[in-house]
Amino acid sequence: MTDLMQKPETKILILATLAGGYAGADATGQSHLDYPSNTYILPVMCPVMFPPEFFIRSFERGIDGILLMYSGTDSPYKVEAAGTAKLINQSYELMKERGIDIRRLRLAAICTVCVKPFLKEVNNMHTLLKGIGPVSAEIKPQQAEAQRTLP
Amino acid sequence: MSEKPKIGVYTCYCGGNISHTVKCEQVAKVMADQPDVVISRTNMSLCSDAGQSQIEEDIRELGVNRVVIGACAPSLHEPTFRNTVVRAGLNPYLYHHVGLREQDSWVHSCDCDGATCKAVRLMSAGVAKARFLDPLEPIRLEAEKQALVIGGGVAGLRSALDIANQGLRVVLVEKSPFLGGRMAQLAKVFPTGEEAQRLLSELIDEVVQHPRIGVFIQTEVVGVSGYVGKYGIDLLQHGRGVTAENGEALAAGCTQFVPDEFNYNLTERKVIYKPYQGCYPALPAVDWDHYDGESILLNGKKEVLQDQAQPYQLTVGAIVVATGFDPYTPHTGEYGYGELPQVATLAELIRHLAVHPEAKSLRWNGRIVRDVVMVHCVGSREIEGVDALQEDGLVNNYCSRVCCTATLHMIEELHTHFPGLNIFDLYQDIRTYGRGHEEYYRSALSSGTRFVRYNGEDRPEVIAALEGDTHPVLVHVKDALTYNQELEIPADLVVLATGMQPRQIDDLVRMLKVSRGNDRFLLEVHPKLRPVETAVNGVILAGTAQGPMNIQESILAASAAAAKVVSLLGSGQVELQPFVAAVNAAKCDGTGACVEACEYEGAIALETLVENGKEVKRAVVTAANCSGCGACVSVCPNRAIDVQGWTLAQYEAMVDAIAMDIVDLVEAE
Amino acid sequence: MTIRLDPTFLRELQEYGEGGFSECFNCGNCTAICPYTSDDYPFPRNMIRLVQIGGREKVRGSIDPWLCYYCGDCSETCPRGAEPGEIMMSLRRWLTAQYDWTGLARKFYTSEVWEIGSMVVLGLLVILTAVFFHAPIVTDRVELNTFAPVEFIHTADWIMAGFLVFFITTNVLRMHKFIMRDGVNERIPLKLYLTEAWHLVVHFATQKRWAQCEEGKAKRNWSWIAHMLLVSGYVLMLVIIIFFLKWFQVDEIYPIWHPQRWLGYYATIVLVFGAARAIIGRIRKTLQMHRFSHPSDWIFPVLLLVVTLTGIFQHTFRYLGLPLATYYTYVVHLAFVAPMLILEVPFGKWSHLYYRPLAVYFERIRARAKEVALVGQPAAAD
Amino acid sequence: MMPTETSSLSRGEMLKRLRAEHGESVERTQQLLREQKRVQQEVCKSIREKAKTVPEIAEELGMKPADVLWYLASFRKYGLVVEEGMCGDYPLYRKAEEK
Amino acid sequence: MTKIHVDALVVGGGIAGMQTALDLGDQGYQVALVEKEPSVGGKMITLSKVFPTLDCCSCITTPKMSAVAHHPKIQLFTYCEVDRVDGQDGEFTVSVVQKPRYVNADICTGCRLCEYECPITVPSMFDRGLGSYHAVRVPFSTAVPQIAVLDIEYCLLCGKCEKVCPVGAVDFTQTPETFEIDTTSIVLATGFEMTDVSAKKEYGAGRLSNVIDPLMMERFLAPTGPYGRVLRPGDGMEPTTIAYVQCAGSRDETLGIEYCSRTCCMYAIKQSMLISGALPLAEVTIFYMDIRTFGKGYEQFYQNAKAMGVEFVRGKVASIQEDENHYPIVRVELTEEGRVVERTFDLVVLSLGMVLGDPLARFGLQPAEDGFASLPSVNASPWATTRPGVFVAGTAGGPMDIVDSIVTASAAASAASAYIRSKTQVSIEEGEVAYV
Repeated sequence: MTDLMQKPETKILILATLAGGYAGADATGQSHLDYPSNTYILPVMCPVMFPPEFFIRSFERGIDGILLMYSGTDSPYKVEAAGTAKLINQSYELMKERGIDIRRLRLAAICTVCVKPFLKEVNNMHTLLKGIGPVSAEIKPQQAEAQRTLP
Repeated sequence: MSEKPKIGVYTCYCGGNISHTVKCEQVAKVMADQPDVVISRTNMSLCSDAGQSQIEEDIRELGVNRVVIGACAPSLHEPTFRNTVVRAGLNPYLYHHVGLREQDSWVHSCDCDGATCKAVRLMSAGVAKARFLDPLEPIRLEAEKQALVIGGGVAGLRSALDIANQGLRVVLVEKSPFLGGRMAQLAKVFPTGEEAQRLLSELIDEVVQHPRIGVFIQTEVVGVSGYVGKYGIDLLQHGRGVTAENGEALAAGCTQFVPDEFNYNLTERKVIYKPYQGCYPALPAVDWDHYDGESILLNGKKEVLQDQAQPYQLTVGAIVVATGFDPYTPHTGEYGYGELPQVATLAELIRHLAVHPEAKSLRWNGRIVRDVVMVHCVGSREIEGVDALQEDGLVNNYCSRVCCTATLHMIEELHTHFPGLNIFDLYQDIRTYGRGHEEYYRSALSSGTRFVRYNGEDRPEVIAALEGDTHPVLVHVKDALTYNQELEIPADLVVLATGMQPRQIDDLVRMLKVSRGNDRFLLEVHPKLRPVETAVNGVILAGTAQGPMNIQESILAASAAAAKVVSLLGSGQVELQPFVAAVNAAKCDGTGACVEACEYEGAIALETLVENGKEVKRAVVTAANCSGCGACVSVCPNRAIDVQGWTLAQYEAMVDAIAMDIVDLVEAE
Repeated sequence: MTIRLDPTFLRELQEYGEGGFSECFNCGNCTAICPYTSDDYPFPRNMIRLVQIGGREKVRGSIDPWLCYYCGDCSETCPRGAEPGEIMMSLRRWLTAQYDWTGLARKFYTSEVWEIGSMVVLGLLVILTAVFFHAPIVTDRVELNTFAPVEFIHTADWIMAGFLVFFITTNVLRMHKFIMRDGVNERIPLKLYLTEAWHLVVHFATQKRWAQCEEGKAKRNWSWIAHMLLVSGYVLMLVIIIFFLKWFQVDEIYPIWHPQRWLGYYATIVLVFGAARAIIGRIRKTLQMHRFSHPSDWIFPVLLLVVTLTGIFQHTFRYLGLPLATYYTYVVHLAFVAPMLILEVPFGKWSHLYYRPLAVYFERIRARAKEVALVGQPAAAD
Repeated sequence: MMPTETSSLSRGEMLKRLRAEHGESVERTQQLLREQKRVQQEVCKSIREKAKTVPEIAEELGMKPADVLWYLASFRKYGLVVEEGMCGDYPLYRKAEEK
Repeated sequence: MTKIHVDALVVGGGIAGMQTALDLGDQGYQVALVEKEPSVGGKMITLSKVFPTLDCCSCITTPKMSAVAHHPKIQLFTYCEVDRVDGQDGEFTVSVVQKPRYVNADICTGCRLCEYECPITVPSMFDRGLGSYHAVRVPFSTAVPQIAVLDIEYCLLCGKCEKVCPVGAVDFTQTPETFEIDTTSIVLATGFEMTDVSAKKEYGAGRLSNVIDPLMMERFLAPTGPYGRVLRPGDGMEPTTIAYVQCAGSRDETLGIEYCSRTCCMYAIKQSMLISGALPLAEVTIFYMDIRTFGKGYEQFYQNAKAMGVEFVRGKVASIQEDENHYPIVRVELTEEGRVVERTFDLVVLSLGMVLGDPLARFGLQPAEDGFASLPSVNASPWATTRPGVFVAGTAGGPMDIVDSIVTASAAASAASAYIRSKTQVSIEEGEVAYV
């Protein structure tokens, strides 16, 4: 089991919409194109559901970069583009307040077949995090004791 | 949550697709030690009957009440496993699917440890989410047993007829003034040699006489709302401009001529016109795009025609998109097209022959033709960096499928009608793949057609001959079959076998929210699992809107589309996924922020309730109108609202699981 | 160099045979299955291709068709049924017509009327000559040399031989020009013609390249032997009648052990056997090479058979002592011999007997010239 | 699944009839079984101590390599032999440890 | 005799038959699906991965197999063969023979104890004879139904299986049973076979041990394959140089097959890509006449293969012989260079074509010239055979790939559904088109 103990330096959380980025990530997989493995993609219906506090909380728990991959104006949801942009701006304000590099949170429009843009975003974020280091350098992660014994 | 979660975790090898990279056994072992996990297994192929039975057995025997599966993309097999857990008596939404193939093993094939590590985190996130899963009930809606078919070509007609024959009502919408689409422009069709227009008119007769089909001609779809089972459609029908009484007379009296696009502008027609004898409807129509507004003499009176467009609204359960293709139009100068009068497209030649049916010899541009050069793959199989870009900056890198057989079919026709022609066929690969198609290749060879194989990176050149040459144009090509010998072919006519292009239907694509593939044709969900369905529920593809096809293939696709429509609407009910907003009334204090944020009419509203004798305002969701976008979720100050199945709490748990160090996980063993 | 595509060539060649020049879709099966093909001569497909694109000059200057012995493997395995073997046959006919400056060969191959007609005319001429100019007819015993004095016949033989030599030489010179001069830049040293001449002799005598396609195919090997025997028979006869007629055409009947008799018997037997075999094969069409017999393929074996049979009859009548029957059959015999030798040898199918070894000979010279040039190159570079 | 109707004959009678009907194939199969047992013994003996490639085993036992491979594939499937690394382009096979 | 009444009978449980049955079942029709093998899945379940998406084949097939087995409207009859079709015009009586499994299907649990006990090993037809199983076995790991079948031709009648079976399912008293199905419509999805490898003597007529057919290569590439890896069957060597001979069973008059089999170009390219993945050092060469990658996304697939280094050589392979070590030697003209070469490979795959699988006479149908079902009006109703009420789906109607098979299967379902409605008095709520 020792090989599992290697710690990837950084963790990138990718919140990707089912109608956009998540399908784009699947398309990338179907093309068998490699990208860094410290990327954790969670499907979302529409990113407009995340309040800014959610992102701050994620950084505090030790996520070093967050990519929001949405469909933007092509989304089946009317509010996705404008609503998400608004939330992201609010999040940037909060991040600045707490001294978190705002480049750690990025919004990208990825379509269902956007293989190249997907790879570009992932690789850019990976390179960025290599440069600026883990989020723990900026805030103390609150990896709460409670977590290890989640209900 | 009433019962204690008992989670079953399954890591699929996917027949090696996952296990070649991810150490599935290790993943399973780590998962087995997670809290609440009662069983963690691996399987070679979880979607197989045996794999599914295993899950069912665990639910029944071990009392598993939450299922987490790490396998291929959820888009492929989420429905499969939902059915599995249902069979075992579990609510289908007590199951969570983690994509370990497209998003892990296939993209980290050089990094087995990293991929395994990632799988462990994603799976534990899945387990974390599973703890928060609640049973959900799908939203059942009455479905309108009526379908909309967009496009009156062969695919649309066939699709409409098949749907109607299976008992549903159909509205068929055609934008142009006549039914039949591109097929009407063909003469004989391969491989049977039947007349295209006769086949079409038989089909059109069946469609227009069908009691359950309504046909709207000269009609555009201008608005789409709603969802599967209940799409609201706004139509705009243009006026025909003439009546049954005055149609022929007006057409006769009309003096304005415009190029006839039905004949690819080789001929002219009046602005009040019928494209061909035997067209449907037989009544002439006014070409509003070109009509100059001048008056037309009718029985001594001057008449000015006016387009009295009429809007319609209707409700349909499903939409079939059969909008067809556009023939590729070469750029000016591409193989001399548009610059040399002796260069034409295959489609143009078909129309040319159709308008001169009695011609004893082939004449083009006033000259008798003796030597014809056919060029394959014009606008198809283009190579990035070699061929000129299309308007949208892409190249048509796909094969258009029909041009090879169509070209060879044309060669046979030419040889039959004009014996003695010398025909030269410039190709890359002859793709006569269909049943009976290879016969056309053989026939073209037997009749003396000279085939020259060119390389896609070195396309032939068409140039004007020098003064005094025996022929007006010369084609230069390097022949791979003679070891790249440079050939010069003198020609009287160069025919470009142009391929198919996606149709310019951007407005419709936007309204329907369907996606396009890399080739810009409309995209199906999966070529094998759901080959004619789009990612939008209730929007089905038929024919060449999806990609190049010949008539036979269009008909098959149209019938397959009909089968999907009937499966969907036949019962009169559709089920929607229950992923809509839900309010926790206990936490809601009626601020109304959610109502403000919501963009969907009738989806959420404040209602006055009596609570403990006090009147309070509480948000209430109307599920059928809610899109599940969650705009309300992020604005609620009390976290009183969530999208069912996608709650914030679940995401937070998932983030925590991902953030947790693997060392901890290993220690936790 | 750009070739201007000439569509007429294919049509022209179709007059020379049934091969499916246009059925071919250039898969290359024929070339790969062919036991004779080589890097320098990758036929038959290259020939078919040249015909398809109208490379008339290139075909005229190529020796490839002569390197094919029509074993039929290509036609048997052609996925398109295009008969490449028959195509090579047609090309040989066309080439023969090209080499022949008189235009007779072309007439013979493209018109049956011409071919048969000229044979008949020449045969009748012989008969008329015999009718009007014959010597005294002795009827009480067989005296052929009185009826047709051997000196006279021998002189006629020499005249005919001169005629043959003239036409064959001039045609061969044209062949040489097409193959070794036209479109060939480098000069080939005369010395090579001499040093390589033994190839011509060996190939003429043995047709040994033919044996190459028979590896492991017993049936075909037999074909080559049969052909060899046939060739030995008529070459023997030709030598006898041109050079030793006086020794051969005698009224005295030699004893059975005399070489004059058994040389004659040997030649007769192999000729009957060879010609009959060729004819039966063509009737049955069992072998691939016989499936598409052109009229010109029939005429030579038929003439040969008739000539041999009339020869046999004539001798039989002589032995039986039937003077008139002997004389008449002799005239008929000559009426068939003359067109066979005068028309078939320089202009007809028979010509392949010298075109083939010549082609092999030219190929050798070319190959040697190339080797010499290669050896010479580094020296020149210094 | 269509229920297959059970014949009225008893099991014993039926077996007897099957034996009569399939006498030839039973006999052939018995020979085949003897052959298979022999090959199994020899192959297992050959690779008990040392892992070998297919051509090596074939050479040793005087069998066609294709047949050896077929047997090995079968033994592998039922757990009698295991793969143990490669020798050049050939995988090595070794007898599995007895359980 | 048992008699069953259904709306539609689907013959053949391959991908086309399953799709037709599912589409008809989803529309509420009672469907009988008859499959001659002991498991549904057809040829497709034996494949490794599918073009052009390269996703695993069983991931597409097994759920459909599972779905037909569990569908409430579908009755599945495996190991059954259609004997005769009587009747016409929507009133067909089909007699079907249930072949004896010698295992009671109702109680067998698929535990495989019998299989492990059985002493005799036989070539596995699932692995094209290159793998093995026992005389009694569950045909393959993902078989549906998961029930054992006993091969009487290889049975010693030793009774070991009978003793070991925990539920007493082994039953030597079974005999072939005939039953009848009354149906309104019939959909033929009887599939294809590969062209006979022994027909082309220039290619060794199937006698060269390192010249294989593409379905064998599919098994080598599949994770459940006979060797668990790609080895050549002649001597178990991991091949480094592999050749594909295109049109080895199509477009060849000498075989009597002049048509194009449509799938061979794509499967050869797909297998080349998979081989490159499984054996990174392998070099694959494809000898072809025309590359026919005409489907959606196929041309890109071809270009990707080229970019990956798969070598495409134009030329019809004339002959394949083997050297003294059984390495196949391919003789071919490089038609773009005008040179004949002989190249030695470790392994040669013949890209065989498709011919009709099951004879059509039982269904009262005449084959067309190419041997497949005659479809008189392909440009109007490409699913209709010469017998009204009998429709065709998938490769029984001509060579085609999986995508096309699935589309034709849905189309046949649509046609059958309309036909059933026109023949039975299904009360259709007649109605005018509703619009406001």
